[in-house]
Amino acid sequence: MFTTRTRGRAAGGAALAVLTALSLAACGNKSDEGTTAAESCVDTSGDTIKLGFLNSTSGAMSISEQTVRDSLGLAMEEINADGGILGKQIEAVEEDGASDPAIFAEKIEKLLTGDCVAAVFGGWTSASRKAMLPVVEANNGLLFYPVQYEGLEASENIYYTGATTNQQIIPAMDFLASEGVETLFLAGSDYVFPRTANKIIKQYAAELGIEIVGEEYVPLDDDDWTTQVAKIVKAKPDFVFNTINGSSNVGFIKAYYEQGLSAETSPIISVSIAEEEAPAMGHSVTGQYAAWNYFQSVDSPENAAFIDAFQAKYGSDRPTSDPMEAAYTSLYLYKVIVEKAESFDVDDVNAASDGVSFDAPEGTVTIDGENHHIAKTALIGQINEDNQFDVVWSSGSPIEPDPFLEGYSWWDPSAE
Amino acid sequence: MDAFTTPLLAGTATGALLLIAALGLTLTFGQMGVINMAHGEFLMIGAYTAYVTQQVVTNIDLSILVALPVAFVVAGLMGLLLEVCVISFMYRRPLDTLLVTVGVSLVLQQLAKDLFGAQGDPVRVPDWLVGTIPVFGYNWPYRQIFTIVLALASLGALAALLKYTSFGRRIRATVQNRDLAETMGISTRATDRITFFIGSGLAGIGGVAVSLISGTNPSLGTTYIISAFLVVVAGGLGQLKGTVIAAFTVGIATAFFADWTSAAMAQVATFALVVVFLQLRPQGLFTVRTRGLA
Amino acid sequence: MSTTTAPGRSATLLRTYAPLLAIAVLAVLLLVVAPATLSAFRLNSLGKYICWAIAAVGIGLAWGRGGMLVMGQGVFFGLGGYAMAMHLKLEAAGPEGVPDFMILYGDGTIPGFWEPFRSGPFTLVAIVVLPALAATGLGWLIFKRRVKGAYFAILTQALAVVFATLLVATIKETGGFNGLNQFTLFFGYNLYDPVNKQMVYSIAAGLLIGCLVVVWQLYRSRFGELLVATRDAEERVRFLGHDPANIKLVAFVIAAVMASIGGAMFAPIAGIISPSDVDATASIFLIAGVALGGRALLLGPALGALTVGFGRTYLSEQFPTQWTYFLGLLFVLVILLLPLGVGDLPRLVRARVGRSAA
Amino acid sequence: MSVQTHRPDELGHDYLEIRGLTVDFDGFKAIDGVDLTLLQGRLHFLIGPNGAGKTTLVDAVTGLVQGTGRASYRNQDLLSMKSHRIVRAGVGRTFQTATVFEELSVLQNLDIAGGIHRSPWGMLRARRGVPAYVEEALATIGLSHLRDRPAGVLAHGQKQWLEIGMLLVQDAKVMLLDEPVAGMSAEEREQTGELLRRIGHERTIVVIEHDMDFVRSFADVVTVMHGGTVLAEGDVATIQADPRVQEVYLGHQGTEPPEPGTTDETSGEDQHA
Repeated sequence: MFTTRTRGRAAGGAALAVLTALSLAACGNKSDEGTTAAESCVDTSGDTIKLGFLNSTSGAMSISEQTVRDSLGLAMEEINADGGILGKQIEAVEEDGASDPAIFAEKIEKLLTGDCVAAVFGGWTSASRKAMLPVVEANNGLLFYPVQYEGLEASENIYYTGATTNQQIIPAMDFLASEGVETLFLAGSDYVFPRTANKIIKQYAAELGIEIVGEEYVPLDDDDWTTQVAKIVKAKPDFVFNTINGSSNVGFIKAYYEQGLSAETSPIISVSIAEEEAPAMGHSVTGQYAAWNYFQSVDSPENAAFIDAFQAKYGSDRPTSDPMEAAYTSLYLYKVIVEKAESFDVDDVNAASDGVSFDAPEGTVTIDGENHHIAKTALIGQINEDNQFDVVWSSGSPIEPDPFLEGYSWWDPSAE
Repeated sequence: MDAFTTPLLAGTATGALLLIAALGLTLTFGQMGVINMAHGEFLMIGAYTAYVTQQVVTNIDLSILVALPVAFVVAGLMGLLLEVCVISFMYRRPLDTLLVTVGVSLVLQQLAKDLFGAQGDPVRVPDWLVGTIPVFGYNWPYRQIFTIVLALASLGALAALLKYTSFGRRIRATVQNRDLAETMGISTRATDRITFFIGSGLAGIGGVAVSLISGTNPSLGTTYIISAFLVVVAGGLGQLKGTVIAAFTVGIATAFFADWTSAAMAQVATFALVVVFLQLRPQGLFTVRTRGLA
Repeated sequence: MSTTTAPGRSATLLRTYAPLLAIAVLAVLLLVVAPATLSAFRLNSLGKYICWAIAAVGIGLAWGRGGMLVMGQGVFFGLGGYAMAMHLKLEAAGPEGVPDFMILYGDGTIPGFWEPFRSGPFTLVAIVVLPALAATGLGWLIFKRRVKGAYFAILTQALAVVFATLLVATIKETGGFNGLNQFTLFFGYNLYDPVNKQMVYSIAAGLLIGCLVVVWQLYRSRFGELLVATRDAEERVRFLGHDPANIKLVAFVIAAVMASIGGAMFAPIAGIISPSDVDATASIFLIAGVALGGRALLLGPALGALTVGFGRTYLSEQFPTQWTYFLGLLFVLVILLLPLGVGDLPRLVRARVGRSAA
Repeated sequence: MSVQTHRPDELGHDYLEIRGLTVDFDGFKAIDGVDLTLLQGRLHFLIGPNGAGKTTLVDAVTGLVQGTGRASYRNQDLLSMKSHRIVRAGVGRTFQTATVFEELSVLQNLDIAGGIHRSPWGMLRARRGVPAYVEEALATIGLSHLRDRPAGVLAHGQKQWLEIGMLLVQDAKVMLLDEPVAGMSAEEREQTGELLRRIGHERTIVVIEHDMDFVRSFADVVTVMHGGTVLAEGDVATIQADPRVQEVYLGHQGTEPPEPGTTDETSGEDQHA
């Protein structure tokens, strides 16, 4: 008798929970009515305009993202000193993404719906951008993303001011082909960007007749590259294509040199080692290569002004690098578009953005209104004794962005 | 042939690193039942000490050797500080110490980030550690051999200390029966402190060794600490012999798995290996047999 | 653990049902007051804290009452979260559709283990059954061999590390480091509709209340007494004719299922689930709330988790780089000074007052 | 007793039979080929100097340490069973230091011991009312007036009685009691002895003891152990007359009761090393 009563009670508890949940579900709205994006709450009446800066100032990515925050700060200072955007002073609302995609998603929602900023600048990892994308689309906001990335994306609500793959990876392969490279080894972090980049590299390599003699990945937070580098030693490739992220590069470089490899035997071409990282590898990396769209060594009046202003504000020992330049440029591009549109409204901005160009430190960049990427010039630099990059190859003119590689006949997205 | 020697030798070097990291853990775990989750941060402190030493002793060939004793003392003192300020208040609450030291580990990581800036410059590897000797088709890096020598030297020194000194006898007595040791006039509190100093100091030396293969960053310790804990679990509580065997087994097994599959799958396989092993020997490789209840 | 006396006395009755009253107050606060007063954004944030709180309730059961320091609950949080996210992802792709990331990073085919998650009912069952099976298997291996204490804690933490590594490494199957996001529909309801957002929030809050009621019943049951007995004297329980492994297994499995439910609601509320939501750090974050609120108390873990969740948002808004210090010091100070959590404070104060009055 | 899981013994003579029991601690034989037959209805006492292997014998029979040989009870070999199965088969034990659940009340302690009678679903239910067998056990051990007190505040002797009460509730037909009267006052010892007599009729009770006065007053059968083997067996008079016993045990330790807290664990290894 005990047993029966007990079963009733225990089952009752569970049933209660389920019932509560189900009854709450009934108050949802299943129709598609009322699903239009939230009304913009951006306040353009005053003499200031709020913009959001969303970078990781804590967690693993804070090392890199702080530099972007710094150059955004510089751009804001310059623009404000020059009269602001449409005569309004920029008021920055700064948030920490904490190197966590879920926090990026939460914070950008706060910036767009709580602080009512007109646009957000920031993000670094693909994960953070992917996390922000649905939020910024749902709220019809604007995001300016300043880092080179794996492409295969275009959103009405995001402007990509870093390179897509046909502005960095593919030119790097063209450079290798021009150098007569026959064998290539791929080393990357176990992450979306390296995986996608290598998929493109492998398909293009087949087209160019370059043989891939090895492909190794190590988890993002793992620094020990010993066993993987041993495979490079064995494979003796003409070149190593390095798509490793962040601090894991140090472990790779140390293992590479300790096992007797060098720029003379199997040089490395990197897409994530810039001026900031080159002197911090624990080894002289003189003679190695990197593919970017901007180097501190770029010789132009705009770049000289940028470097002077940056070092005056943050210290003469601070180098400038591609993502920093792309972030700096993104804020100026926004200013130019808004002033062309004469409105902060997202739809007006999007309508006006096509063809907008700006004389950036890297050279003249132009927005493609279709895919919201910008035309950029691809550069290959070789690291010199001063840890600066000597430009050894250039695409010569800005390359039109093609995030989905539609203009490349060898590209088959569904192939392995 | 080299398909076999490469993971074997490289894995031995990884095992040596794990051994240095695990020695201190085993010691404090065995003696005090304390699981120090901040032990990984002592590795990190060792690595930062190597970096700072390199700023002071600019001769890179020399500085790494200077860094070893300095790192031992610096990390050891940090360990002592932790024991005196926190752990001594949590006597016989082992699970709680585990959580408190999780907190300490978070604080130390953030502290390192604030003190040394985000981008800690890596330790430069001296020229005499760059290069390889061919062994059965594997170019065995000098640095790996150095790591193994360092681990064996630490192990030897620790074993000799435990075996031949009166302090070592006090530690062994405390490990075997704390209450009895106390009644025999051994100050177990003082013994605990010195044990903690030595255990943390060893991690400092391990940190110098790690600084040779990776960057100097605040989360450096977290990479190694989980494997080191698995080594301690598999090796058996407070057992040097078990720790040595477990460290090299885990190191070599991980290298082979990584060779056959990928670095990520190697982590998974190693964990599975330890869990399966615990089915056979739940108390680890070697255990102190006790007859008491619980 | 309050002492239980014979029934029939009204004071006892009150003492027995006072916890239910407290749960009811919490229910009103979360289900009525919060939606009426908070902005949509803040309500959504509260929804996330509630998901953590659901997992925390389970941790309270396993750790507070059962003495098992579960440092890898992120794994079960992740099982539920990914199960739900896979369903939402397939729902967003539409019938016959393929989730976007599989086209971007893979060859555009759906792995076999995804297919059943097209079914909503299957997903709901999986959210409960998957963690239960995983916890049973793991718990069986661990408890039957009498692995406990720190060994257990370390193994669970290592499991969280391995789980996250595995997720990051399987980009084509689970989205890797990016995780899964861009959900549009939740069992047919448009997730961008504010009304539906509030509904999802309410379901999470309702589930939290449900879990609390379940745990309340467990704590006052004989199983609850036996669990505490096992925590305090495992070997002694063996000589009462029980296998402590089974008792711990039941608590561990319930805790795993609760973590999974929390994770399953987290995905639609946060709009994303990724390895950083389920790794060792995330698991430790879950424990922080439990330690703060009071691990062995009924409401302590849930309230603690809500507080820590709020603290994380608030403090990281006010002091972006200092958040880690707060979390670290929380562990040190709470465990050192208030090992049984802030919820234990009234008892300590009473004890002190009582002593000085005597 | 509303819940009775074991069939009553038809013959009235239940017994626990130990044959060739050996316990080996890494080469050291703590128990070496012990044969014992323990019959229902009699108070068996197990005596012997420290390290004789008394507690180890109980440990082996209850699955706490691995032993070889046979220990059969109702056609089951206890040595091949897990501890909790042995308990469910009707063999219960206590420990030298009373281990009751200090935070739980006397009633809860007894109630928890009755858990083996309950279905899994019954476990999920809160207790309402007191089962008859718990009331009965409370009365037997004489703690009815303290039933709502936390067990932690009980006097030492009361804790031992509570443990015996828990064995009653869990329906142990064989009770192995490890020094139940150590540290008790003379009066408490007397009460304990009476209690054991009362419950002993329908049970097999084995008591490990040092206090010879207590042994003399209550023992039906005494087994003397020494060095892991059985030295002698018989009633009190026979044992006291045995010269070998006088030599190794009485001569060794005298009839004084051991110091409270003294165990035969700590010095055991040394004597035989």
